[in-house]
Amino acid sequence: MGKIVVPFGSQHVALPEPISFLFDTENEIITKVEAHIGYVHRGIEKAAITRFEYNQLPYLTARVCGLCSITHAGAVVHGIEKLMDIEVNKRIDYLRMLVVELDRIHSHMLANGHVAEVVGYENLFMQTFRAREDVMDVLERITGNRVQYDYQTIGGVARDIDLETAEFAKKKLKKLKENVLKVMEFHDSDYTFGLKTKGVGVISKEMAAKYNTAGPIARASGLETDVRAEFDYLPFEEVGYKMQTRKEGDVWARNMVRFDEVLNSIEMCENILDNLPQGEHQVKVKGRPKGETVVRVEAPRGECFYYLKASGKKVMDRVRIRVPTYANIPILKELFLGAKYSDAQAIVLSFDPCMSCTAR
Amino acid sequence: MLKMFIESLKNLVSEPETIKYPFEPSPEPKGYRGTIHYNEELCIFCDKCENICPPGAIKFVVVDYETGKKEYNYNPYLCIYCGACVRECPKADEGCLVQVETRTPPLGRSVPKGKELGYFINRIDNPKEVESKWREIEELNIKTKEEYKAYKKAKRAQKAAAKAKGEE
Amino acid sequence: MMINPDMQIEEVTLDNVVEKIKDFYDESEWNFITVNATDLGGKLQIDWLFSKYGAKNIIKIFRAQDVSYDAFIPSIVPVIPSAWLAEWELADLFGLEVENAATGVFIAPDGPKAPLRADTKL
Amino acid sequence: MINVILTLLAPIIGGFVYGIERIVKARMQKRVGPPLLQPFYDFFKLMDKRPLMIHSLHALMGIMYFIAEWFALAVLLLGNDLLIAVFFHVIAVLALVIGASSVRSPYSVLGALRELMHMISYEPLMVLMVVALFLVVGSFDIRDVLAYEGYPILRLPLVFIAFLLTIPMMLQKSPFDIAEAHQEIIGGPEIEYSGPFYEALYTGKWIEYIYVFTFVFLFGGSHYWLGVLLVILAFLFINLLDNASARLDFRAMVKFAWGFLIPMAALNVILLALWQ
Repeated sequence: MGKIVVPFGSQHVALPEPISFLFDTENEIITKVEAHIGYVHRGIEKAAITRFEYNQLPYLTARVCGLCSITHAGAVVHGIEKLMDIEVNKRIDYLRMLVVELDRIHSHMLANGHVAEVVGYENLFMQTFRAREDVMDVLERITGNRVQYDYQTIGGVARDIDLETAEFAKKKLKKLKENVLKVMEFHDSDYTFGLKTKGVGVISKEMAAKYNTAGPIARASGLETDVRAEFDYLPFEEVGYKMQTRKEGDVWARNMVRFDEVLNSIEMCENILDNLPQGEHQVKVKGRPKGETVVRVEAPRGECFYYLKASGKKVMDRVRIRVPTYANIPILKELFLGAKYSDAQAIVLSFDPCMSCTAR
Repeated sequence: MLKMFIESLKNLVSEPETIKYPFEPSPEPKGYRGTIHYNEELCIFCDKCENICPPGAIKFVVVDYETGKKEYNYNPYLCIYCGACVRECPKADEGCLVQVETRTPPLGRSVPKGKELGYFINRIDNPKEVESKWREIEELNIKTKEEYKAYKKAKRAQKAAAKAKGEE
Repeated sequence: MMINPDMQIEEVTLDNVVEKIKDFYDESEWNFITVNATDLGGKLQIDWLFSKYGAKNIIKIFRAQDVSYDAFIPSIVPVIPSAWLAEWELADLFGLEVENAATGVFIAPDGPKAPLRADTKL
Repeated sequence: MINVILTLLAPIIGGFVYGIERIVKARMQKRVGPPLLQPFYDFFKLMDKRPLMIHSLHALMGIMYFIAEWFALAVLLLGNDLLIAVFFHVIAVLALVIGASSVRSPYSVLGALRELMHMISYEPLMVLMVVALFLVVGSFDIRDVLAYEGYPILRLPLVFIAFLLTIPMMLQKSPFDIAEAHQEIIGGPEIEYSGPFYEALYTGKWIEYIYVFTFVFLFGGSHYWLGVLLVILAFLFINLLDNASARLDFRAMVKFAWGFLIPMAALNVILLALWQ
C-alpha cells in the first residue's frame, strides 16, 4: 500500500463531534497529522459578556456541552457565589455532589461504550449503553430532564430531593453497580478487545506531565492529578472519594480508570443518599458579583477551568472557559504519529473528546 | 470473548429490553420539567420571569397605557424548560406560574391552544408563523415598554405641573 | 462550601515573561492551565495560569497588564509544548499577533474578526 | 429442479437470510431489531433514488460484482465443477476491487486494498476445501458430493472448522470485517456507490450468503438433515462470534489465516491423502 492521505473528520462515523484530522498514511501507518478544530464555535464566551446577565449564566454555560452540563453550570455557580459572598449550606453541597457524580457516571459509561463501538465491538457498546440507562433515569428523576439538567442555580439547587426519589435512586444505583461490574469484566478480560486496545496509544507518565494532560487520561498514565483533591469546591473527601490511577497509559487503561471512577462514584452517591444533611435547598441571594476569581472543577473528562471577572454590573466582564479536551488535544496530535490508522479511532475516542466544549 | 459468547446466547433466549416507542407509549417520567402554565388572575406583573428567562421566551406587551395592562406572551418553542421563571415568580406557590409534568407537543401541523399558555400561541393558527410572529412580539415588547415609560413620565410631569399649578 | 483559591499573582511584562516562566516552571510540579486574555476596555490583561499538583487551591498567575491590541505576544511553546493551542486561540479570538501562531483554527475564515474584543459588536 | 429455483430466487432468499440475521443479531444484543422485510424495504428505497455515478467503469464494476456473484452461485448450484464456482467468486470480488480502486476516495482505495487482503486470506482455503471434498468424494461435481453416502464432515473436521472461521472473512463479519470496517473506512469498497448501483452491491452480498452456506451444506453429503443442521449451527456460530469480538487488524487476519487456518486445513488434507 502506497502513500494515501486519509481525512478523518470533520464528519466520520467514528466521531461523535466535528474535529478534523488529515492523516498521511503509508501502509496504514500514520506519518503526518494535521488537526482542525473549531467547527462548532458558537461564541459562548462573547455571549456571556454581552447578551446574558450574571444570573442567566448557569443556563447559558450549561449549554456549552450536552454531557457535562452539570459541570459547566456548577463551575459558574461556584465562581459567582464566591464573587457575591454567598455561603451555601451542607445540604446544597451534598445535592450538588450527587448530581456531579451521577453526571460523571453517565459520561464515563458513554465514553467507554464509544471506545467499544469504534473497535468494532457492537455488542459491548450496546451492553455498556444499556447499563448507562439506569443512571440517566436517576438523573431525569432528580433534575426533571434527561440531558439539560439546569439543576445548580446561584445560591442553591433547583429542586429538593424527596424520600421517594432517594429510594428510587438507591434501587437504580444498586442495579447499576451490578451491570457496571459485568460490563467492566467484559472490558477487562475480553481477548479481542485487548488486542485492539492494550499497548495502543501509550502515554508515559513523563509525557503526560510534559503535555499537561488532564483527567482520566493523565490518571491512566499514573499521573496523580484530580481537581477533586486539588481544589476545594465540594466536600468530596467526606463521602468517600478516592483517586483512581492506573500505570499502563494505553487505551485499555483509560477505559479501566473510567470504570474504577464509576464504581467509586456509585459508592459516593450511595453515601450521599444515606447521609443527606437537613436544610433548605436554596439560600438567600443578594447583591451583584464583584471582583475576580478562578474556578477549577473536575468534569468527567478532566479539569474544567473558569476565570470570572465582574465589576458589580449585571453583565460580567470576562468569562473564560477552558475545558478538559482543550488540554488534551496537544498530546492527542503527538500520539497519532507512528500509530496504525485502524487504531486512530480508538485513540481519539479513548480521550472522550468533546469538540463543542473545546470550540465553545 | 468466551464470556460475551455466553452472554450473547443468554440474550438470544431472553426478552429484549427495547421500548416499542411509537407503537407503545414511552413511560412518562415523574417530576418531568414540562410546559409552563400561567394564571393571569394571580399575576402581579412584576416582570421578574421576563427578566430571568435565558432565551427570552416570555415577553410582556403593554396593551393599554391608561391602566398599564400587560399581556403575557409565552413561546413554548423557544422555551428551554429550565424552570428559572417559576423559581423567580413571587406568586409561584399560589399557582401563578407552574411547570407541569406534561410535555409540549412538537410543532407539527397544529399549534397547541389553551388559556394557560398565554396570549401569543392562542393568536396563531399556522405553525409556520410562530417564528415571524414571535419576532413581532419581541419588537413590540421593546417598543411598548419604552412608550409606556415615556407615557408614565409624561403623566408624572403633567401631574407635577398640575400640582405646581394647584399650589400656585 | 465557598471556594477560596490562593491566587499568587506575579506582575510581568511581555519582554520578560518567557524567561520568568522558564525559571519557574517545573513540569513534574506545576500544571499549565491556559493563557487568558481579558479586555479591560482598549487594554488587555494577559494571564498565564498554573496550578500545583498535589496541593490545595494554589493558582500561580503571571500577569501582564496594559497590553495594547497591536503588541507582539511571545510564545512559551519552547518551555511548555502544549501551550500552542491556547496561544493560537488568542490570535484568533482577540486578533493579537502571537509568535508562530496560525490563524483560522477557532473561527471560520469568513467569521467576524477578533470577536472577543470589547469594541467588536456582533 | 430445486437448485434452479434456488438459483433464480437467490437474491430474495438471501434477503430473507439477511433479515433473519439482523433480528438474531439484535436479539443477541437484547434489542428487538428491524422487521424481517427490512432488507426489501431498503431495496425499494434505494431503487427509488437518483442514479449517481462517479464514472461508468465504477458503476459497471458494481453491477459486475452482482452478476458475477450470481453466476458463481449458478455454477455452484446447477451442478458444475466446484473449483470453477470458486474461481467465479474470485472474479466477483475482483470486480469489486477494481471498481473501488478506480475512484479517488481514500476510504474506497483503502477498502479495495483491504479486500485484496481478504482474498489472499480465504481463497487458498476455499481451494483447499474443494480439494479435500474431492479427496473424500472423488469428484468435483456438486451432484456427486450431494449423492455421497458417507459423512464428509467426519473425515474433514479440521477443514470444516477452518472454513467456519473463514466465513466471517467472506461475509464481512466481526472479527474479520476489515474491508468494510464501518468505524474506520466507512464501508470501504462500497462507500462511493449510491442508489441502484449500491443496490447491486447490497444484493450481491445477499447472494454471497447463499453461496457460503451452500458450501457448509455440502459437508453433510447425502444426509440433507445433517447439512441443514450444519447450516443452522454455522449461522448461529457466526453471529455469536460477530457479537463477541472486536475487529482485528488486517495484519492479524492474514497471519491468522496463513499461520493457523491454512496449515490446519492442509494437515487434514495431507492426513486424508496419506490414509487413503
